[in-house]
Amino acid sequence: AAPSSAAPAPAPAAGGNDEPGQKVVIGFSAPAADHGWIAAIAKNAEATAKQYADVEFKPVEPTNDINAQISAVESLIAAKVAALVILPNDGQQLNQVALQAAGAGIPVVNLDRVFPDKLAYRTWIGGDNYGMGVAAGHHVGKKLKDKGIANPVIVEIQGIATLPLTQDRSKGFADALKTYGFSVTAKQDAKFTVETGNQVAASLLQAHKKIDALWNHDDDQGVGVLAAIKEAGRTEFFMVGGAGSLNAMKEIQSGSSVLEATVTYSPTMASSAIKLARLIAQGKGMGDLVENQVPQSITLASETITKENVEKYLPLGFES
Amino acid sequence: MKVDTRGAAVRQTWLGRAGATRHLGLVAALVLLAIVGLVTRPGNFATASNLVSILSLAATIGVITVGMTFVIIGGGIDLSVGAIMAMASVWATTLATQSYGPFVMAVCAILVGTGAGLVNGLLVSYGRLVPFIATLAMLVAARGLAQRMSDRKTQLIQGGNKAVVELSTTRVLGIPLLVYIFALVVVLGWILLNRTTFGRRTYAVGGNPEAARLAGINVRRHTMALYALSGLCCGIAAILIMARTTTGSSTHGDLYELDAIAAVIIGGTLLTGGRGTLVGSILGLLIFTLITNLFILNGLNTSDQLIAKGLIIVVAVLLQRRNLKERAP
Amino acid sequence: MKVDTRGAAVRQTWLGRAGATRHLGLVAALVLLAIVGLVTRPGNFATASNLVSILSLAATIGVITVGMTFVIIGGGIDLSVGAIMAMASVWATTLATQSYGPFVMAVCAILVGTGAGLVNGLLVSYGRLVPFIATLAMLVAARGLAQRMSDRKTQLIQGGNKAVVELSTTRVLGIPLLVYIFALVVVLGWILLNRTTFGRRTYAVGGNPEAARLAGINVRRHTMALYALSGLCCGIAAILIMARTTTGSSTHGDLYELDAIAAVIIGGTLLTGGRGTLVGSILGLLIFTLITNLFILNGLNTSDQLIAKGLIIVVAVLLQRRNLKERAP
Amino acid sequence: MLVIRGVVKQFPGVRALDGVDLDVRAGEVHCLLGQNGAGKSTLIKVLAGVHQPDAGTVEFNGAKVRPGSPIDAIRLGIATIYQELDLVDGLSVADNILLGHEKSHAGFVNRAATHRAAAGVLARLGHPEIHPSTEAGRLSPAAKQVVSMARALSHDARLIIMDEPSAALAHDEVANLFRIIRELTAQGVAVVYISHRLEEIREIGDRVTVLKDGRTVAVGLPASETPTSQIVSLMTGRTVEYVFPPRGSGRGPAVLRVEDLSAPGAFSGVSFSVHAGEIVGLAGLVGSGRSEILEAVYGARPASGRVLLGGRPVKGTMDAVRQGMGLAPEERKAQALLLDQSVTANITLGTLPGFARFGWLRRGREREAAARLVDALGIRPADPERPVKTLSGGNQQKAVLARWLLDDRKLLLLDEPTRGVDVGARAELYAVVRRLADQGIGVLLVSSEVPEVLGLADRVLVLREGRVIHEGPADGLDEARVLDMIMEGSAV
Ligand SMILES: Nc1ncnc2c1ncn2[C@@H]1O[C@H](COP(=O)(O)OP(=O)(O)OP(=O)(O)O)[C@@H](O)[C@H]1O
Ligand SMILES: Nc1ncnc2c1ncn2[C@@H]1O[C@H](COP(=O)(O)OP(=O)(O)OP(=O)(O)O)[C@@H](O)[C@H]1O
Ligand SMILES: [Mg+2]
Ligand SMILES: [Mg+2]
Repeated sequence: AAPSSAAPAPAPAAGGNDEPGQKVVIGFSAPAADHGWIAAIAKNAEATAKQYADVEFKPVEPTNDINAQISAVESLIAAKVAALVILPNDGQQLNQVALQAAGAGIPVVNLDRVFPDKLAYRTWIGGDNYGMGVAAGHHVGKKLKDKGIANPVIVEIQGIATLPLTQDRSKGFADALKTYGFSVTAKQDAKFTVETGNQVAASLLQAHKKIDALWNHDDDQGVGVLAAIKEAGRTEFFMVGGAGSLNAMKEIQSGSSVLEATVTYSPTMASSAIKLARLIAQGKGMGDLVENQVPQSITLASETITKENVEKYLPLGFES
Repeated sequence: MKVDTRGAAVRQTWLGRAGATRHLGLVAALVLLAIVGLVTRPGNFATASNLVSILSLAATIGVITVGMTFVIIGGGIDLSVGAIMAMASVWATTLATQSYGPFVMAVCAILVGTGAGLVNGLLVSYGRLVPFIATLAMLVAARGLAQRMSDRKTQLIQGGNKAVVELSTTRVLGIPLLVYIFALVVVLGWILLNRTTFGRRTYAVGGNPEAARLAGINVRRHTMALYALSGLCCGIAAILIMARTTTGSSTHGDLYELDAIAAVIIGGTLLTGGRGTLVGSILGLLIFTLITNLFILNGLNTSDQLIAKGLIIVVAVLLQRRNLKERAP
Repeated sequence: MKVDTRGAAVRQTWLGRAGATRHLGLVAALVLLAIVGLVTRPGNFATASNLVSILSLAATIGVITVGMTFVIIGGGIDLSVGAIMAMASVWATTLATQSYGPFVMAVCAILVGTGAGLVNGLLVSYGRLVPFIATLAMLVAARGLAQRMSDRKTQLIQGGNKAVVELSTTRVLGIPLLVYIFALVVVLGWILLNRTTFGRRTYAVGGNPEAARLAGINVRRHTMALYALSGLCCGIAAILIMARTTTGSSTHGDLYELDAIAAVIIGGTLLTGGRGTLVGSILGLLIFTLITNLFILNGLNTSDQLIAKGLIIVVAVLLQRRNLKERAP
Repeated sequence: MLVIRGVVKQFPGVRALDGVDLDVRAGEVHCLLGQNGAGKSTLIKVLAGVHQPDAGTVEFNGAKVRPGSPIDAIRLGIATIYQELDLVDGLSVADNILLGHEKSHAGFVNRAATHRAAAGVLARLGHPEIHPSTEAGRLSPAAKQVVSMARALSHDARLIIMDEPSAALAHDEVANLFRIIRELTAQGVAVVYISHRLEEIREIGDRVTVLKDGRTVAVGLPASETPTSQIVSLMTGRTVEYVFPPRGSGRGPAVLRVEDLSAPGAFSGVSFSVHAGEIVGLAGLVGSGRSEILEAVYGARPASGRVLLGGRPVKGTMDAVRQGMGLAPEERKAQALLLDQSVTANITLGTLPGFARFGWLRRGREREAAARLVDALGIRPADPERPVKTLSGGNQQKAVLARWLLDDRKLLLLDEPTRGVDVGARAELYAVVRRLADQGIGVLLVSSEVPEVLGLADRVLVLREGRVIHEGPADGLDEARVLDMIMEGSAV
């Protein structure tokens, strides 16, 4: 259902890249889909693969256990797929098995969480976590500056604290705020789930009786955060979300919510990753570019969605 | 006769202990935590809204803890509570269920919870599976079912059914309805455990199943009822979590089983069954909730929170141990 | 005399059971799973590389399961295994430790693991904490410490220390070294449990601590040794996970405690202690690993996997139950 | 009122009942006799609905019955006191007594009525001092036995079965029990009574049925007229009752010296010594602190004062065992046995280091030694690899004793060593204990059966309220005198 909105049907690309080519098997491994964003990743990948008659999609058991994901990738290597798309639980920990794939002559498209070793992947495509934090920071900083608030209380609700992506987002946020002379008053991490978002927000609201701005890293947990805010009846601040879920966009669109913006981190990247893997496996380049081969790395920009531009983004929103 | 005097002496200590001093260690730990709260965040901790917030946080898992207390006193364990709650919340928030309105949603959550609990009970008492394994299988399967049913999406409660959400937002005397529900479940659970034959038999079944059987108790049926009761509590908890988060989701209640079991055991209930109190479990749960609240009020980062939590658990239990002077394992 | 001949008959059945038939149910479940593998993925399942991959996957948690078997037979439980492994892996991969080379890294992992296990043991046997609570506290605190130490970052093993990683990449007779380490730990564990006074005492301490005490066994010291042993296994497992992932990380071993306990219990060891076998635990673990492998090979989606896993667990245990004809709880 | 014909019960590998007949009349005390493992407990479990018979018929009050569960039996009016104490430790005495038939209204327990009912039965049993709200787990074994009896009495039963109710009771308690039994039979209630103490049978029994190897070898003999020798020979094929071996000749140096041992609330100022080759008996009422003294000597219970073994102070239980003490405790199930483990593992538990080299078990030697003891003590079935929980009560007790007979102990502490052991095996046990003493071991013996203390011990200590009130050679004492001493001044 989701992909129809999340992954637009391939427009006939320049250079005829969508013309059926040599038949390829593309292996896919990602963390367990216990989260709206990851679920959208898996679905987008599958949906995009289905659009090509020349692609056989071969997903393996998504898991949150590193050890099991290593095994999963090993099994794909053993199956001699033509290309691998891997969203690792942790880039560092799966680096070795990705190297193994490269060693076996299988090109790896590294999706989002990056392998430290460039030899481990052929192409990296992913979001810009630092940039996401920067975007949120600018939105918050600019707005507070405009309001002329001197010492604003800025609260941050992170995702899973041990993920590098969380740390990057936080750093970007802090760096951007610094340019306005602001800093984060308090931050807590939730676990990317509605419930944890709700719990953390409920307590944070108790800890700070007056808040000026709140950035929540993830729109999934944002549902819980919003519920906590409503329950506490707090309206004195504004909130910025992260990722760009359909829910969040609708809230923004309504105009009556504290949530007034979200910064994107779109799961459509999975669709693109499958397309890249197909091109690489078939030895094609990207039609719009001059080069004969797919580039080594592609970083998506993080965009800021507000009431003004939300219409444009709605079709890309994923259901959390 | 000699036995006389000694017996009487023992009795009095025991009675005294059962009353006030039994939970002294836990109460002391709670008071200590409260003092820490007052000292570190004087302006935020002791406010009515913060206390209400603590109780609201405790409500969902609190209801589950009530059921867990019964199961553990009855000699079992239920690892599936969080997953059953998630499944019930998802089932109650599908578009189909939501079309029947809030009342049917609540009934649905309760039926799904009780039904899953009943399956646990059947597996344990008639399938003769070890409780750990039976409920572990249920944990895994219920999460899978919940994911399937929801297509891994978070299901929002729709406008027409805001009555469910109002359990969380409507306040009577400044306290949200869901806290009253929590209190009601605790009181009913206490009565069931301490004032009915069902409660008596729960202790017997957990403490010495063979003796219970010889005394003419239908141990299997009773065991089954205990798991169904735990499932029922999960169903009620599902309603509360739906009210709080305005959603049903397969991710709800992750690791609740560990928290609930820990609360029960910190409360002095033996994992081997046959002994324990509901009041202890609830106190244990409040300690956990208070710890989390204090950490967030003080803006501790997660790593330090974890370290501190480990230490606090040890200290709280040592306090209690000192009071109970129980035997080593 | 009647009794005589019949006694002999019983003895034989019973002995027979101890040998082959005891684990018949588990073996049957394994065989069934293998058949499923052969039928669904004929070209992939029965390959040498897939079998090696299954064993490599089982190795880390397998080593932990060995320690867990001892603790549970000894009447305890260890929830902290995954966290201790994570902490050991982090400690062994700090820049400081890495500067001393691979040997010191391995020793460091083992010492950290054993030390943490020792703390568990102290808390349980001398602090008289319930094992569930003591090791839960350790779980929480060790994860926190691991996060602090690593600053929540994944620590890569550096070029000079590739010897550690070679445990995973070097193969002898086509089998990675870490599988040999796993096998060695199992064999040593089996000998310790079945052929030494230590093993015999473990059964005594778990089965009836009071009787063990009155028979002159130092129950506390023995209990402490059991947790230290489990910690040691976590240290070894840390080396294996470092080899497999080339990293140390505070996120390693998440929920390993549940998997290890489940494997032990599916293997027929009672949570109440005093009974159980190491072979059963390992078979239980292989069943879990095989299930995961089959899912990977068949590319089932997660939800269906979970549902199927729940059902398989129930069926496997029912198979075993049927064989053992044990009494209801 | 109860007619049993040809009941058969097969356990895996053992035919516990192999065609048993039994007739019980209303208002009589019908005694069931037989050696350990003869099938007595199994038979009553069949009656109580715990086991289902493989063949045979049970008629109760003229109707064929087949109790499928304990509930059925209770409903029929059959109440049972089981051999193994089966109370729920975490519940109060009152709750234990009324378990399964609580005084309740619509599921709510009527606590006052429960309390009253429990207090009533306890008073009737002559134990008003056991308070109904005491936690059962905190009671002494004797008090637990009383509570078990109270539970059986609390049912309005037509037939009450008692499986060795006196095993955990002392002399005065047994008298109390008999008073109750007479009251019951006077009301027409039938009692099936199991005991290994023949003098009790003679005192309370009307008729006797003897079991041997799962068969009835005699049905309904008149209890008062049948000579003891006949009963014993029916049971065992031999004609002995209490045969105490002749006392040893000399006594060696003191093995154990106890000086001014005190534990608050249990005993105080206890001093005595045990010499090599000597058996010292402790006599006293239940609760006089005998078990506590044994435990304190063994280092298993904190006490002030000094305990010296061979002149060296004993520091804790481990040290006691290392220095050569062994304790056969009072409650075999709770304190001694690993029920799931084999007989061998149970027997060798205390002396494990003797069967190991550097921690490595030498299982051949272990098995051999265990087999020797199984044979010597007549543990049946004679299979050292059998899990101990499948043995009958008396045979389990023998396994407990066997634990300390493996190597050369200096001092054995025996707490009620013959509890539940049959007449024939007792004689063997007495012989074994005496033989050990003759080899130079000191023995400290606690028994609630005064004749046993007097017959086996060389020297006797009489205890009252935690104090030694008499010490002297057993020769100069008779049963009446000892009973006088231990009861003197007490409320009885
Ligand atoms: N659950 C069981 N499983 C296997 N064998 C059993 C079981 N219960 C009893 N037996 C066997 O049945 C036989 C009869 O045992 P039972 O307990 O009836 O003896 P008993 O006459 O009561 O002896 P005692 O005087 O020692 O109590 C014994 O050989 C015993 O080992
Ligand atoms: N843990 C305990 N808590 C309270 N009272 C106890 C405890 N243990 C024993 N007692 C009491 O202490 C008294 C002494 O009991 P004990 O069994 O040691 O006496 P005994 O002389 O050995 O008699 P017996 O023949 O029953 O063994 C009993 O009245 C019992 O109620
Ligand atoms: Mg018997
Ligand atoms: Mg005693």
